[in-house]
Order: sequence, then structure tokens, then C-alpha cells
Amino acid sequence: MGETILSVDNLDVSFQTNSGLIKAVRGVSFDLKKGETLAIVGESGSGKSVTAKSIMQLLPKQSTRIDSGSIVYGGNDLLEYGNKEIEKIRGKEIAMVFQDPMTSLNPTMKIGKQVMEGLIKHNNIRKKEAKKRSIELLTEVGIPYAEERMNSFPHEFSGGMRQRVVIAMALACDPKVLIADEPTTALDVTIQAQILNLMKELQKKTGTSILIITHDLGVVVNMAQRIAVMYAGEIVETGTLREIFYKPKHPYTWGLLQSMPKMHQDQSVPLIPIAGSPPDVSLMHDGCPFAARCPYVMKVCHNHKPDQTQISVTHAAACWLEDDWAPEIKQPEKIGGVSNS
Amino acid sequence: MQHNRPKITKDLFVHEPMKKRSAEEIEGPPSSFWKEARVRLFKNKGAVLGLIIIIIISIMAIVGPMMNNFHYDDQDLLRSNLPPLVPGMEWLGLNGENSHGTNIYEENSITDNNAWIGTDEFGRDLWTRLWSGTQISLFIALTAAFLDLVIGVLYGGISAFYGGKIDDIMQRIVEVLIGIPNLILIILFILILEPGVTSIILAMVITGWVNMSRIVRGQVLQLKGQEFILASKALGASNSQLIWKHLIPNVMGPIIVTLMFTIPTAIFFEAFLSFIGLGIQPPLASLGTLIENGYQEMRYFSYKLIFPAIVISAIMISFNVLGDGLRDALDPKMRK
Amino acid sequence: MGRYVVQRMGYMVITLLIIVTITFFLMQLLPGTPFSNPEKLSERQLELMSAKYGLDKPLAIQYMTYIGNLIQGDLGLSFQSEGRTVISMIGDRIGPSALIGGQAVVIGVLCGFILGVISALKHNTIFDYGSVFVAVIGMSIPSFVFAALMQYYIGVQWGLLPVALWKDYSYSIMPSLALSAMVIATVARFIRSEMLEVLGQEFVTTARAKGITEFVVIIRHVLRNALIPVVTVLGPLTVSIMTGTLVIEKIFAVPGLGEQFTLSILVNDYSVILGITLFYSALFIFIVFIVDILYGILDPRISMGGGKKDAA
Amino acid sequence: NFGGDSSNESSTEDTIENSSENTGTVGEETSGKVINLTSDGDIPTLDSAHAHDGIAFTVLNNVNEGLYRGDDAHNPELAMAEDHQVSEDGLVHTFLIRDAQWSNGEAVTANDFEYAWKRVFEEVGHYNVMFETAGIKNASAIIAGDMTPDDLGIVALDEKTLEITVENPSALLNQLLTFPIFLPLNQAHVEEVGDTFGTEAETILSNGPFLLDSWQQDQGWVYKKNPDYWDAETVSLDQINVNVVKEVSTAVNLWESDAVDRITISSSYVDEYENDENFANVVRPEVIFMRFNHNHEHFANENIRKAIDMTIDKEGLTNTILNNGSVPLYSLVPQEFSYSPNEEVDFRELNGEFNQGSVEEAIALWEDGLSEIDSDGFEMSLMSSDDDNHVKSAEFIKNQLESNLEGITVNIKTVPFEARLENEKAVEYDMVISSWGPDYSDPMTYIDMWVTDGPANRMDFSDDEFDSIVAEANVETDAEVRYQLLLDAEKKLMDEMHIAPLYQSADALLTRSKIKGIVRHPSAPEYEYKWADVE
Amino acid sequence: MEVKNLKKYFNVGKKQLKAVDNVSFEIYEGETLGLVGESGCGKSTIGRTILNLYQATSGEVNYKGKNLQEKLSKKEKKFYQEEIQMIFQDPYSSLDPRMTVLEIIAEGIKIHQSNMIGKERLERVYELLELVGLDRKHAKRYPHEFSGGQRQRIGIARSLAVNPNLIIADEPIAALDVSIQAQIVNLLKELQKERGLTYLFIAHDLSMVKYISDRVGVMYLGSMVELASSEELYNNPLHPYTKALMSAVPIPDPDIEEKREQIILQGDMPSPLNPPSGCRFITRCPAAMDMCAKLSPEWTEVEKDHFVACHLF
Ligand SMILES: Nc1ncnc2c1ncn2[C@@H]1O[C@H](COP(=O)(O)OP(=O)(O)OP(=O)(O)O)[C@@H](O)[C@H]1O
Ligand SMILES: Nc1ncnc2c1ncn2[C@@H]1O[C@H](COP(=O)(O)OP(=O)(O)OP(=O)(O)O)[C@@H](O)[C@H]1O
Ligand SMILES: [Mg+2]
Ligand SMILES: [Mg+2]
Repeated sequence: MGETILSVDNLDVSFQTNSGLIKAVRGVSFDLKKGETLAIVGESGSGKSVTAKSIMQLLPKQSTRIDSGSIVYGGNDLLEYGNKEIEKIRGKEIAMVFQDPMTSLNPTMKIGKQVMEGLIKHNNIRKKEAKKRSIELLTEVGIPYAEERMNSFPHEFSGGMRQRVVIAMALACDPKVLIADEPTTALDVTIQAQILNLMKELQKKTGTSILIITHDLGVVVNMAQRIAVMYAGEIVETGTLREIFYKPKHPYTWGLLQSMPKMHQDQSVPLIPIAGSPPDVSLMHDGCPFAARCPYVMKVCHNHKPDQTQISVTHAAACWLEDDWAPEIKQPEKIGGVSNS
Repeated sequence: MQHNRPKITKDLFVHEPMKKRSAEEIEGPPSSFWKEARVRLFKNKGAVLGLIIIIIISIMAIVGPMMNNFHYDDQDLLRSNLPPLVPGMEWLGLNGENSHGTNIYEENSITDNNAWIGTDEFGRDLWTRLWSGTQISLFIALTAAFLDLVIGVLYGGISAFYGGKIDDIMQRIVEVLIGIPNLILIILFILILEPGVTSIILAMVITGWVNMSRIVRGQVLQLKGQEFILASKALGASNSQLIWKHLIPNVMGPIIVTLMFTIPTAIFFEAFLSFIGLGIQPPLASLGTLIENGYQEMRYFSYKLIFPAIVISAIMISFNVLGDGLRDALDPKMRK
Repeated sequence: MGRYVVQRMGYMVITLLIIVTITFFLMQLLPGTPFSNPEKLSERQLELMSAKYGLDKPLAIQYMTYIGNLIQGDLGLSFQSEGRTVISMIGDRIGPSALIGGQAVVIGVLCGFILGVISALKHNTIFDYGSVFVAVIGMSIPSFVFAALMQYYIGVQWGLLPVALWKDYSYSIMPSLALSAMVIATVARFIRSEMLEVLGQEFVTTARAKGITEFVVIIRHVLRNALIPVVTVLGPLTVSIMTGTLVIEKIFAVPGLGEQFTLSILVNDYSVILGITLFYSALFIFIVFIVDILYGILDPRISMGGGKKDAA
Repeated sequence: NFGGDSSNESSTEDTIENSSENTGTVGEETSGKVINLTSDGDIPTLDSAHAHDGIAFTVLNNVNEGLYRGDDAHNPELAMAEDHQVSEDGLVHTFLIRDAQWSNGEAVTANDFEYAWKRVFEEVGHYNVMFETAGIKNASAIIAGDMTPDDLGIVALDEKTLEITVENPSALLNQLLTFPIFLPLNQAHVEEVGDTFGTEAETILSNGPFLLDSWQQDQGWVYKKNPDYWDAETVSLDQINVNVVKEVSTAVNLWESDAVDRITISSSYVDEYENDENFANVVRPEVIFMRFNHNHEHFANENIRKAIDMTIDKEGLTNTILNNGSVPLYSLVPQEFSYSPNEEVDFRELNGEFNQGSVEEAIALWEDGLSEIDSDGFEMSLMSSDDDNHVKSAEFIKNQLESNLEGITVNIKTVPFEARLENEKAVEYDMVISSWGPDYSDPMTYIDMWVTDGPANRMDFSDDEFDSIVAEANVETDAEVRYQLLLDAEKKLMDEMHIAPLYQSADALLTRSKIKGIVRHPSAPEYEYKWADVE
Repeated sequence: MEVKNLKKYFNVGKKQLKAVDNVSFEIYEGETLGLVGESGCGKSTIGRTILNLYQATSGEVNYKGKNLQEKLSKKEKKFYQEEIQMIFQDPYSSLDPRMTVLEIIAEGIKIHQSNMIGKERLERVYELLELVGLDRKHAKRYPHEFSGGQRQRIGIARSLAVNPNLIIADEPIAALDVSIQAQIVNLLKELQKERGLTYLFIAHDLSMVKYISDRVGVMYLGSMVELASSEELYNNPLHPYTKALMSAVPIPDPDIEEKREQIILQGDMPSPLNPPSGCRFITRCPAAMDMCAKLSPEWTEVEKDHFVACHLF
């Protein structure tokens, strides 16, 4: 694929809280290429949103500490930008859509105004023009009678419509990068399908790069070309869609894929869950974060963090099993759709 | 690559599960909601300070009047209007001098039993009166708050729990009561009742419980929709079981917080009533009457105002801060 | 909306009627006669006076008469200030009270607002602690203590403002300031917690993500939403200001309604007590009503029709 | 009576000099003698038929003028009347009205008096009893409802001649005529303004030394010199501003900031100001005493009453607790109030003090009393109105009694003034702190309170001998003999200590020394500005 | 268990909200009936009405020959409360935060087996805890000390405490992390096998529903639109809504996903406060006909055990 547009390197983010320091993101690196869709998957609390928000520096200033790393966009490290500069990037170059359409819109401001806001700020256009453009945008995302709907308040819209408005807002200034943080989690499947479709279509039209964050593997498959799997603040595996689904290398990815029932799974065959529960990021130790739940855990995993091992040009996993010294492990059978389809 | 990893040896690459599913283990002793709340509260320095001050003041309210040989109504005209004198604390202004700078103790050759924070015109020891006044004010406030609590919790609880028509009727009544500015009702009731501690308490309770009842009602309504209540119902729990086992313990937090704000309000109201001349009967003292008297004489006998004003402000601040702290500590949003 | 307003008005009238009734009968329980200087009045004179004011009639008739007159906007005559109607007394007194009360609200809301906003924006910094401290102090020191100190220092010692009395505008400043302490504290606290709440909401992050400046985010998105709930404290604020005027007006010798109320209570001026109670209650009910309406107007989520605050 | 507790409402005046150098605000007089006073209450009404308190009386007295006015030695001197003739039997008084005019330019006529006096009865004025006291013909019958106001003994014979008939000759008449209820009214004007008469400055007319220039409810009022007053050259002040200030501390702050020049201070400020050159104590004729409920088993006993009275350290009370110049009282009639007709000896001096003694004596009396009724003590309530000084007195008395008299328990019950009266009238109290101010300058104003079933008795006290002395005094025309009867009556009452006198109240005043000549009468109307001046 | 013409209307202000409108179905002993549908279509309401937590507006719920919606004697009530239990969606709000796990689980035992006390009861609680895969040491803990999956197990233990036959599982896995969901589903299946439980399994995750259910009912806006065995439903969906629903679910398998044909529905679900007349799906239906606007479709058995409510059939 094309050139890298956004590159996150070795990002460390921690929060100062009442109960101590929480290292929410530890050493996360990934690249986003022009026009592609990269998905970050991982369970709740694994640091997906924190990663996304730190790109746009939307984390609360007082409690957040970005300890190291860089986020390079257009040749510059966004982390070194001041307020003014980052404001120019936000919305214009990189836009963001959040999980919950119910709370992502200002309840007391008319839809139209909210869409126009970013336009006026970044494109330096008149109100009238901004209005025209907004109506176009709303029509584009599939809101009927957009002109009248400009004057509605968010609560007069259903969840799906709100999420479309949020997408329209994000796309208003033709951003190069769209970060979608669980954009459909709060929506029903049929509505989710509408929204995902919409995003794909828009991407086709504008060539925007999308960073989609989700824990729904179905959505990932539907949207992404490449995947980064996060676990407890770290990226444990990255690869193309097929690499991750058909040749996963990290035991966590295995577990994730195994635990999902396949479309045609025999009811008498039990699912294979990942034992234990997701880790508490505030209690992390030095070793591999997945060690506690990993069925293949080795002595080395307890105290040593595995490096990313490059498996192919596009595929890397951080697991000691990929080490030369590691014993041969037979990859479990029922992974992804392969074995059962 | 392996060559640069001195600490990592090949023998580390053997399967070894972590000790006994340690991720699923929960360490430490079990901690109840209350315990956690307490921990959170104790992390809040302001709230802890408030709590300490409240405790100190409460202790003083009991012990203070016994710390010297005076009774709150011991009059002695020879000791009338003595300025504060604490040997060793003269630098704080507790030097026995009046506003003109004359040392009254020397002038009247009083050598024993100096008044720590002065005396009033009757020669009554203000230290003793201050703490017995605090005692009465706290008593009024606590009793009023307690009655508010009982009535409010019952009323709000019943209203919300039974809902429907009962709730409708009960809320109509509350709406009327809210419409009456409580201050006015309080004043009218004090006028009608025989003046005294009891009537002040009663008058404050007449409308005071409304606020508590609304909070309890809101909480119960909210709780009623919670799934654990449904679960309990599905198990066939009776109404009384629901109320005692689930509702009451869960509304406790907001109730306590409300209580923390009711108490200073009651103290303030008592002071306010004293100030407009509807306070308790002399020679009893309350913070309100002491401040009222002190206010009259603040120019010349400033100590008569300063000490009760400090105590009342300290009580109000402490309860407010503690209330805030408790709200944070007990807030369900803080729950994980 | 229209229907809602009418319905609410109906409720208000009923509430007021109940309040009048309660107060009317409470008044009968007050000790003493309503006549001024009764020390030297003979029985015969008392009878004549009672007849003149209709107090010799059965209570029920008196009550009906009162309600009848009330409907016609007549609150009766004062027993103490002879020849003066209660309406005219309230009319004369309301001006100063309204001025200092109004100013206190304006000062209080403005200062409280600023404090609250600073506090929330600089959450957990020295500014935050500072304004929280100011707010707590404002709530904790009784207003009369505050007023007395102000009068002594600002008025007497430094001679910055007139000590007391009621002559020109400058006389209203100190009473308003004294009264506003409580308002500042209440508003600051409230704004702070509302702001913190709103700041934590996703739409604020969304707004920031649009790239508009932080200033605009605060002004356009945060403040508006944080301010809406603030109208709900207007009710309690009215009460605290009413309470405040009772003492503040006395201390600053302001010829206001609160001062008249305390006075009437002390001299058993039934009709004036009733009238002012009614006035205060009506004012309070009205403000609560306005608050609800305002809330509906400010917050598009609230539909007026149902009357319930069911946010969508 | 301007007395009772309501005497506290009497205005205390303070003067600020707006000397000629002072540039005043536009529209106001820029020069002249101006004083600023304070009052602790508003004017309830300016209708002389209804006025009943010291504040209104003072205003009416300075704005209007009746047949007589009290002079600077408190003696009645002719005012609106130029001449006063008395018939031989002393029953018919003829007055010649002087050439004077109302502030609307109309002349003051005899009819103005006739109209005003009869109007009092139509309006059921509070003080119509004063007509009874003055013995105006048929007044009692009219009050009792047996006659109509038209039958009152007053006729305007012509424009300038007024004839007043009395039921019996009275030495007090001239003195009483200075009382504001006897003021004239301009009939045409009163009828024109109707109901609003007396409710605003604009609705009254003036015929006295001053005009009421403005009156703002509960803020204050302004007097201006009346240029058309018949004796205008005597009046020196050009303007008097009165501000309503109810809190003493506020008044003190105003004084300190030079906003006012004369205030009444409470005891707590006395220590601060007692060495100030502007400070003065003014003793008033108001007496503060305790009523005993004579139905109470214990208070029916003379020794117990005496013991209670004697136990109280009245000097301590006035000098330390009240600290405002109040004088200990050991009798009913206060000092410097009344002097014997011929020798001009103080009533007090003639009758001496009663029941003075040491605490030991009191305890002995107490023990005697208790054993007489076979009691070993009792619990009782002491009622007091919520007046500051009364409450302090009650606190002091409670402590005094409880710490000296064994077996007594005193519960203080503070109630609003109105409630105290109600309880007094119903005799529902054990002991109550009461007060009484004189209606007129004669000891009778204190003495006839105590006749059986008298309206001011209020303690179910009844003594035939006392009643007959008072009855005798009421019809006695010989002043000497009458005076002796009054002395006897007081002695009768006080020998058995039927009430416990506490103190004669006083005001602690701060007055800038420049102000001279404000006259303060012992009975209403209290203040006289006619002769006041600023240096 | 037989549900017949069940209706549940809520009064919202002056309007009526038809949360469940005329729904009929049966649950056979020992089976799992899945119930799917979009948010707000009335799934939970059905579950709660069956349990009598809501009083039905009309209709019958027959269980073991008795209509639960009729007035029941105390004893009968107790009996059915023991027979039918519920597992709730939200593992956070469904456990009383002020109670220990022991108290939570013991609550049902206290009510229904009051003779079981002291040690015996404690043993029973331990047994249940172990049954759902928790440690007996956890009994003295409070809910907030557990992770979501663990809490859901506690909820399951609570409902098992009274030995029910029918368990209504109201979206028991919706709030859980993907890696945990399988644990709970496995547990439920295991319990069913061991104890012959019957489930009414409410969910909106279609793949899980298919995996766990024998038969599946599809709901739309308060009514049931299709009911069939899960294989049948997934392979041969009849109702246009079911079809759309099936096709809308993205499949986590790139190969299949590539080939998947999606039916993207237009528009959103109408508000249940003013549903369209006639067939409720008309506003979004790609195959809407004139008659759909006028008549609401009949509930018909198109094939054996395959019911559908659509004018197409
Ligand atoms: N502002 C904050 N202050 C403190 N801790 C935070 C903050 N934001 C996030 N965290 C913590 O950082 C960790 C990662 O959070 P994050 O929101 O990135 O998770 P996520 O992967 O997006 O999860 P989800 O799927 O639930 O959205 C969590 O443990 C969370 O509690
Ligand atoms: N107690 C209630 N009062 C009023 N309306 C209610 C009540 N409970 C549910 N509703 C309404 O009934 C409809 C169906 O609700 P229900 O909870 O059964 O939906 P659901 O299918 O379970 O949705 P979800 O998937 O979101 O849980 C919704 O529109 C809901 O708003
Ligand atoms: Mg997230
Ligand atoms: Mg549901």
C-alpha cells in the first residue's frame, strides 16, 4: 500500500489517579498508510481509546502523562505541538468519531450549528457557505430532508442518525485520517451495517485513512485491511486481515478467535474461552501481559517482556513462542473461520 | 538477536503456568462498600480535617463546660465584662485588656479564676457558656436533623416504594409544602408554640423533612429500576425484605450526605432565629444567642462575638467539607 | 406548552390557596391582639375595634371575607399602621428589597460563576482549592456576622460606603454585598460541579476533536450546558435571599419587605403577616414556575407537554 | 400613654449641623440650621385621633398645635388659644382661638377643635379615654355607647370662641390639653383626603412650628420650619431630618461615621462612650416592676413577696447589668416626676423608699413566709417580653432568687410584647416583668392602675381600703388633701409589696454638644423642637 | 411454558407504549429458545412479564397448566418463583453492592428453603459457587471486587439457588468482554446438560443465539415476526426483517465476509410510541406492498415449526 500518513512510535501514556499511576498504554507503535483502514482490537480497558485520544491530544491534561514516544503526522511529531497547532490538525487533518452517538453531540445545540462549527473554523468560509456545505454533508451521510434537520436538536434524532451526524461532522473538512473509536458499539446490527457501509463508501470517495477501534471481530473483518491486536496497553500482534485471522501467532489472538462461535458451529462443541479475566492495568508486572491467562505460558514470560517478532513484512507478534528457543507449539485448530467453513 | 539477551537462557523456555490462576485471585481482606468509602473518605484531607474538627467541637461541647469551676449561669457582678486572659497566650490578645488597653484584672484586682475567653455583663464565664451553647446548638441541630431523617425517609420511601396513586397524593402535599418558604413557617410556628428548644426543633422539622423525603424518593425510584431489585423480586422477596435488605442500605449514602448538609443548616437557622429574637430561653445559651449578644457588643467587647462566631463557622465549614467528602466517597459514580 | 402553563398556573393558585388557608388559621393561634398599643385599650374599645375590622364575626365568615377580598386583589388593612392597606405597604417596601435582592443575585451569580468556572477549569489546582475555600467560607459564615463586619470596616473604619440608611444608590451596595456571600458560595459550588460533569462528557471531546479552540469549546459547549442546571438553584437562592433580607435590612436600616415582616410579627399585625407570607410564597412559587419554564426553554430535551423532566 | 414597652419607640433625636458652609444637594435648602435625628421606628399614623405612640405624638406635637403646649419646664402654656376663661364652678372653659393658619392658608377656627374632638369618638380613637381622664362632659357615656359623639361637651360658639364643658373641675385639664388627641383638625381638608388622612406627609396640614416636608415609610421624615407659624420667630431650626434606625449597633456606626449626631445607645455601648463628652444619661418616668399573680398561693403571702423584692440587688441590676443610667426603684411613683402642690417637694421624698434591706433580712422573710403557708419552696415562671433590658433583668432575677432563696426555682419565659400583655390581662403568669409609662404628669397615672378590676390591674389585686382612697382622691378638689391621699395610696400598696418595683428606666444618649434646647417632657408628647437650636 | 397473545402496554405520559403486542410462543421443556431483535423491541419486557415482574396488560402465560397472570395463591406464587428464574443483562447493576456474595446467593434459599439454615445453607452456597466456577473463598466478598464475568457467574448462582426449571437469561453476555462471553455461554450450556434446564435466551448477538438456541424467535417493535428452529432460521429466513438482520451481522471470517451479501435496511426503527399502522416493519421493508399498510399480518405456520408474520406468506 501507499505511504505512511500517521506513525505512532513507542507511545507510553499513563494517568495519575487517586489510586496511583496507571500505565494505560505501554510502548505502542503502528503505522497508518494512506487510504487504508487499520483496526485496533482488544478488550475493554486494553488502552485502545487512550491510544486514539493521545493522537489528537484529547486526554485530560491534568492527569495524563505521555512518558515517551512520538506521533508523527506529515513529518512532524504531534506530541510536540502546542495548543494552537494541534487545534489546526484536529478536525482538519485528523478527525474522530466516538463510540456513543447519544453523548457525542451537544444536547443544547442545533445539529446544523454543530456541523458548521468545524467548517467555519478550518475552511475560513462564511456562514452561508458553511450551511450549504453542511446540508450537503448531511445528505451525503444519508439524512433525509437535511435542510430542515439542520435545525433539529440531537434528542430529536435516533441513535443511528446521530452517529451519521457525528460522521458528517468528522468528514466536514475532508480529513486525511479518520479515527473511529467503536463507532457502532452502541447501535443495533441493522443500523451498524448502515453506518459501516456509509464509512466504507465515504472512504472510497475521499481516500481517507481510517483507524477503527473495536472489539467486535466482525466489524474488523468488514472494515479493515490491517489489524493491530491490543492487550493490556500493548500491541501484541499486527498483521493484515488474513494474517491475523488465518495465521495468528499470538496466543491471545488465538483465544480471541476461538472464543467466538462460528456461523455454523456445532452446538454440541463447546466454545473455547480464554481462562481468567482481563488484567488490571494498574497491577502490571514486567513480563508478558498475557502470561497470566496464556495456556502456553513459559518461565521466561513471567519476567521478560517479549519483543515484536517480525513474521512477514506486514505481520509481527510479541510472543516468546516465536523465539528460536521456544518449543514448537501446535497452533490450535479451530481458529477463525477456516476449520469450520 | 538472542545473543544480546544475557539474562534470558534457554531453560526459561519451558511451560510453567503462573501460580494458581493468580489473576482470578483477589488479594487482601474482603472490603465492603462502606469500608472502601471509608478509605476514600480518609484520603480526602479536607474531609478528615472537617471530621476531626467536628469531633473536637463535639467533645468540647461536652467537656468544655466542665473544664473550669463555673456553671453557665454563675453570675458574679464583680466579674462583669472581664476580657479574655490566658496566661502565656497574651500575644494572642488573650491578655485581660479591654479595648482601651486597660487591664481589667489588675484594675479590679482579680487574681484567681481568670476568664479564658472573658465574661459577659452578668459576670458569667464565656468559656463555659460557649461550650454549653455549642452543646445546645448541636443538640438542636442533631435532633432536628434526626427527625427530618426519620420523617423524610419514611415519607419519601413510602411515596416512592408504593408509587402510583399514593405517590401522586403524597407528592401533591410535598409540592404545597415546598411552595411555602420554610423560614416563614418556622417563624410562625415559633410564635405559636411556647418558645424554647422544643419549639425551635419542631418548627424546623415541620418543613425540614421535605428535602430529605425528596432525596430518598428520588433514590428509591432510581433503585427500584435497578436489576438487583428485580432479581430479588423474582426470587420472591417480600416488600419488607426489599426495603430492609436492599433499599435502605443503598439509600444510606445519599441520606448521610443530606444529613451532613442538614445539620449546619439547622445550626444556622437556630442562630438566625436568635438573631431576630425568636431563639431559646435565657439563661440558656446557644451559639445563636451568644452571637446575637456578641453582635450587639462587637465594637467594644469584640471577644463576645469572635469566639462563638469562630465556633459556628468551624462547625459549618467542617460539616460542609465533610459532606462534600462523603458525597465523593459514597458517590455511586466512583464505584467501579 | 400553552396547556402546560395553564395547568401549572392552576396548581400555583391551588397551592397559594392552601398556603393562605394554613397561614390564616395559624394566625388565629398567635397570642395577643392585633391592635396596636393594647396596653390601655378597654374591653369596650377592643370590642369596637374588633367590630371595625370584622374580627367579631365567626372565623369561617372572616375567612370567606378574606378570600373574597383576596380574589379582588385586596389584602386588607394594616392593624398597626392605621389607614394603610397591606398592598400599599408591600408596594412601598418591595423596592429596596428588590434592589438589594436583585443586586445580590447579580453580584452573586457573576462572582459565583467566575469562581466556579475557574475552579472547574483549573480542577485540582491551587485556584480550584482557593475558590472552593471561598465558597465554603461564604456558606459557613452567617450573613449577619458578615454584614456586621462589613459595616464596621468598610463603612465606619474605611469610610468607603455609607454605613446604613437608604438614600441613594450607594446605600444599596453594602447590603447587596453582604447578601451575595451566600449566593456566590452556592453558585460557585454548583457551577463547579456542573462544569466538571459537563467537561467529562463525550460531546466536549467531540467538540475538541473538531479543532475549535479551547476557548470556544468552553464558551459554546461547556458553559451553556453547565449553566442550564444552574437555573434550578434559583429557587433555593430566592429563599436564602429572603432569609437574608430579614436580618440584612435590619442591620443596614433598609426599609424593605423583610424588615417589615419581622416588625409585623413582633407586633401581631395579622393582615400584614398574612399579606407578606402570601407575597413571599407567591414569589417563590412563581420563581419555581419560571425556573421550570426556563429550563424547558434552555434545554431542548425537556418537553413541556408532559411536565416531566424526561430527558430523551 | 406613650409608655408601656412601646415607649421605646419614642424618637431619639440627633442633630447634624449642616452649617452654611455646607453645600447641600440641589433642591434642598443649601443653608440654614439642619439637624439629623434617628428614630427606632416609623410613624404608625399622623391622624391625631388614632395616634398612640411616642413617635407619632412627637411628630404631631411639632407639626400641629393644640390649645396648650408644654413649655421648656413642662408646664402648659397657651398655644392655639390666646385666652382661657374658666367659669366660677370650674365647669365651663371658654377659649379664644388666636389668629393662626393651617398650612393650606385657611385660618384655624374653633370649629376645627369641635370637629376634631368629636371625630375621635366616631373613629374609635385609641386615646378617647383621655377625654374621660380630662372629665370632658359626656365622654364616659359616649365611650360606653350610651350617648353619641355629638353630645360631647365642646361647642364652637363662633369662629374664634370655643366652649368646653367638664363634668367636674380638674386641676389637670390644662396639662392634659397638651396631649395630641386634643389637637384641632381642618374639617374640609380631612373630608377631602378621606381615608388617606394621616397616611402620607401630603395628607396632613400643619399649624405648628414645623411642616412635615416629606415622610417615607420606614425610612424617615423631614421637618421644615413653618414660616406661617404664629410664633415663627422663636423657631430656630430650619430643617430636621429623622432617619429610622432600629438596630442600636447600626445607629452607633452611623454616629461614628458622622451621619447622625444623636443616638440612644444600649448598655453594651455605655462602657465605650461613658467618658465621651457627648454622652448623657436621661432618666425617664417609665417604671419597670414585677407583678405578682395574687391568686398564686405563695404570692398571696406578704413575706414571700417582700423576700423576693428584697433579695434582688437592684443597684447591681441597674449599674452593672443595664448600665444605661437606669435608677433602682423602691416604690411605685418614680422620682422627679411629681412635686407636692405647695412646697414643691418630690413625691418620692415625701413617701420615702420601701422594703430596702439586706439579703439576710430577705432570707429571714422568706423563711417566715414559707413556714406561714407551710411550704418548703416552689417552682414558678417569670414572664418577660422580649425587650433586651427586660430579658437581661429576668436572667439576673432568676439567678438572684435561685442563689439566695432556698427552694425556689425560676423558669424564664420570654414572649413577644403582645403575648405578655395577653397573659397579663388574663392573669396567666406567676410573676411578670411589666412596665408602665405615665399618660400625664400626675402620680394618679400610676396609682389608679391598682383599683379592683381596674384595666391595668392585671394581677387580681383587690384591696377595699386602697380602692376607697383612690375614689376619694378622684373627687377631692383640694390639691393638698388630694396629694396626701395619693401618698397614702402608694404607701398602702407598697407597704405590703403587692408589686416588686425594679427600676426606673433611662436612656443613654449620645448628643453632639452643639445641639441645644431640645425639650423632653416626662409624659407625651415627649419631644419639643420649637426651642431647639444649633450652635 | 406457553405464552399466548401476551400484551404489555406502558403508559408514558398520556400515550400508550405498546412494548409487547400480541406475542405468542411456546417453550418446550429442556430446550433453549432464543429471542433476538433490535434494542427496545420488547425482549426484556417479555421476560419480565413472564416472571410477573410486570403485570401483563392482557394475555396468558401458562406454565405447567397454570396461568401465571391470574391471581395466584401465596403458595402457588412461591412455587412458580422457584420454578422460573432470571439472569440479568448487566452484571454491575444486578448485584446489590452492599451485600456479600454469600448474602446474595443465600437470599433465594432463605426465602424458599427456610428450613435450610446455618451450616447447611453455607454449604449450599459454596456448592453453587463452585458449580459456576468460583472459589468458595469468594463468598465473603462484595460484588465490586469481581470482574464482569465473575459477577455474571454470581448472578447465575443466585438464580440456581432455588433450583429453577426455567431460566430467563436477559442478554446475560451483552456487557461482557468477548474473551469472557464464551465462558458464560459454556457454563450455561453445561448447566443445561447437567440439570435439564430450560432457557429463554434473550440476546442481540446473533451468532451466540444461534450457537446456544434450539429455536429462535425474532422480534420487531413489540411483535414476534418469525419463529423457527435455529438452523432453519439461519438457513432459510423468511421474513424480510429476519433476512436483513441475518445479513447485517458481519462475520469474523474474511473469506465468508467477502462473499456475504448484505441487505442494508433503510431508515431507523420507528418509535414504539407511534408505530406505523398495519405491518410494523413497513417503514423499512424492502418488499412492502399496499396491503401491508392496512393489515397487520397474521402469525402463520408456513412450514412445520416455522412461524412467520408477513403478508408475503
Ligand atoms: N482519564 C483517565 N484517567 C485515568 N485512567 C484512565 C483515563 N482514561 C482511561 N483510563 C484507563 O486507561 C485504561 C485504558 O482505557 P481505554 O479507554 O483506552 O480502554 P479501551 O480499550 O478503549 O476500552 P473500551 O473498550 O472499554 O473502550 C483503562 O484501565 C482506563 O481505566
Ligand atoms: N417500565 C417501563 N415503563 C415504560 N416503558 C418501558 C418500561 N420498560 C420498557 N419500556 C419500553 O418498552 C419498550 C421495550 O423495552 P424492552 O426493555 O423490553 O426492550 P428490549 O428489547 O429488551 O431492548 P434492549 O435490547 O435495549 O434491552 C422500549 O421502548 C422501552 O422504552
Ligand atoms: Mg474505549
Ligand atoms: Mg433488554
